[in-house]
Amino acid sequence: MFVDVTPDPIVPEEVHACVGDPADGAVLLFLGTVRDHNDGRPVERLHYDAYRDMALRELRAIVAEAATRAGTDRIAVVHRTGTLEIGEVSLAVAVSSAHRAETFDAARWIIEEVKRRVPVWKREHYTDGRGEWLPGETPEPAEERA
Amino acid sequence: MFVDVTPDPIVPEEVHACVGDPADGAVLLFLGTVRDHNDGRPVERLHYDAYRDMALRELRAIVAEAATRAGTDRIAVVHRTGTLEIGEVSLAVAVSSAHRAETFDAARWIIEEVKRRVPVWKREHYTDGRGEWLPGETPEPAEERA
Amino acid sequence: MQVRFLLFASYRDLTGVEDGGLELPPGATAGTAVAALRARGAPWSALPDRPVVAVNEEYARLDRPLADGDEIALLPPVAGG
Amino acid sequence: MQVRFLLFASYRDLTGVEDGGLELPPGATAGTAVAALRARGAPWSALPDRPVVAVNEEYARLDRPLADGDEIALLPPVAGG
Repeated sequence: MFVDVTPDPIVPEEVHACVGDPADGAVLLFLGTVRDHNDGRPVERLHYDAYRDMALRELRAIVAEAATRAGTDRIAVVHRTGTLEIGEVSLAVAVSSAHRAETFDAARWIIEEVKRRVPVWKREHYTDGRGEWLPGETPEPAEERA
Repeated sequence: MFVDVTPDPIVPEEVHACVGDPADGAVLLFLGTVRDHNDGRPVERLHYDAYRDMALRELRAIVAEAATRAGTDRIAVVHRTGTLEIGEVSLAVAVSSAHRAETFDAARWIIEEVKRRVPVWKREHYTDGRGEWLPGETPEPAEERA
Repeated sequence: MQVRFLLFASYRDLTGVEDGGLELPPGATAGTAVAALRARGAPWSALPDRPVVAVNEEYARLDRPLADGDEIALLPPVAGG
Repeated sequence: MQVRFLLFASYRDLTGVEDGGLELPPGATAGTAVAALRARGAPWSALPDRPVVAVNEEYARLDRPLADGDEIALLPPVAGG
């Protein structure tokens, strides 16, 4: 299991290389990338802010829970911070396991949890020079979650 | 859109490089790999046989249908043939699109369809020197499908 | 008419043959071609009497009429991925 | 007691401040810390009165008691991925 929150560009092959095992029949690599538009508005670049130490804690907790659910510890998640241009990778998730169903389910679940509770914020910068923090999710303390 | 059925080793980065677009916020790469066991039996290697020309036709049809369903033409599928050692990639599927949900759904659907109707056969070779063709799916003519 | 047949995987192992020509009467269907191959005696008779077939690289029903020059493939259950 | 506060994203933009120290009375909770920050007047008073908070890097309720040396972060709605 590997997690990171980093201002350095994400190299997909490196995240991918964190997973895989002779017992695994399925490997999945997901990349979230910066789109050139959002809600019909042209986007110039994104800026990600993070509470890094807490984000690492939350990522570790998410990956540990995904590992229990999916029955595999071959999981890697990296979130980028700082300023990203169009096409750059903001999030990379790699999972490998014996069968494809659990690999897909784990990767999807991880992505939803990252969006739901990892303390990261996204500011969109538009081609007209303006920018704004995007609306997000309101996490609850662990003891109040389902 | 790109499809291939090839005896050459699949290079994941090359399949991945077939997809992606400034309009895309999600990129998914799935790899099917040769496991060292199946149904509790240790596996030494796999051999894939294919009706290559027909397999290419079916892959093209699957990818075209996935493109319509998912609203993206950034899709690549490559199936390996011949003898594969443990850990080698038998199937690579890459999809990119605006949003993650359609990217995941398209990749999963493509994999199920590949297994259901692409004329490829898999022979497992066990560590005891024996081997056998694996049971598979019985495809129906297109006009009789749902 | 003359058609070409193809065998794959376990069917190829069974017969030791990958492909060949087949002379069929006018009006022959895919099923006629399968019956003609099975009529060659052992080991051909061990081919299933209603296998999955493809005609010219498309899955077809056994009542699909054949034409001169067609390619008919007998396909064991597929197991890609 | 003395605690440390952290602000992120829009809250940081609002106040122009990333972090700082805060002197609180005994028995203070996370909510006490938020109220103390909002009591600094504009622009601090524009911070929400019930923001999401984390104490020592874990999400916490506003009635969470604080201890000397704790780190309390005020977190705008998160938007990672």
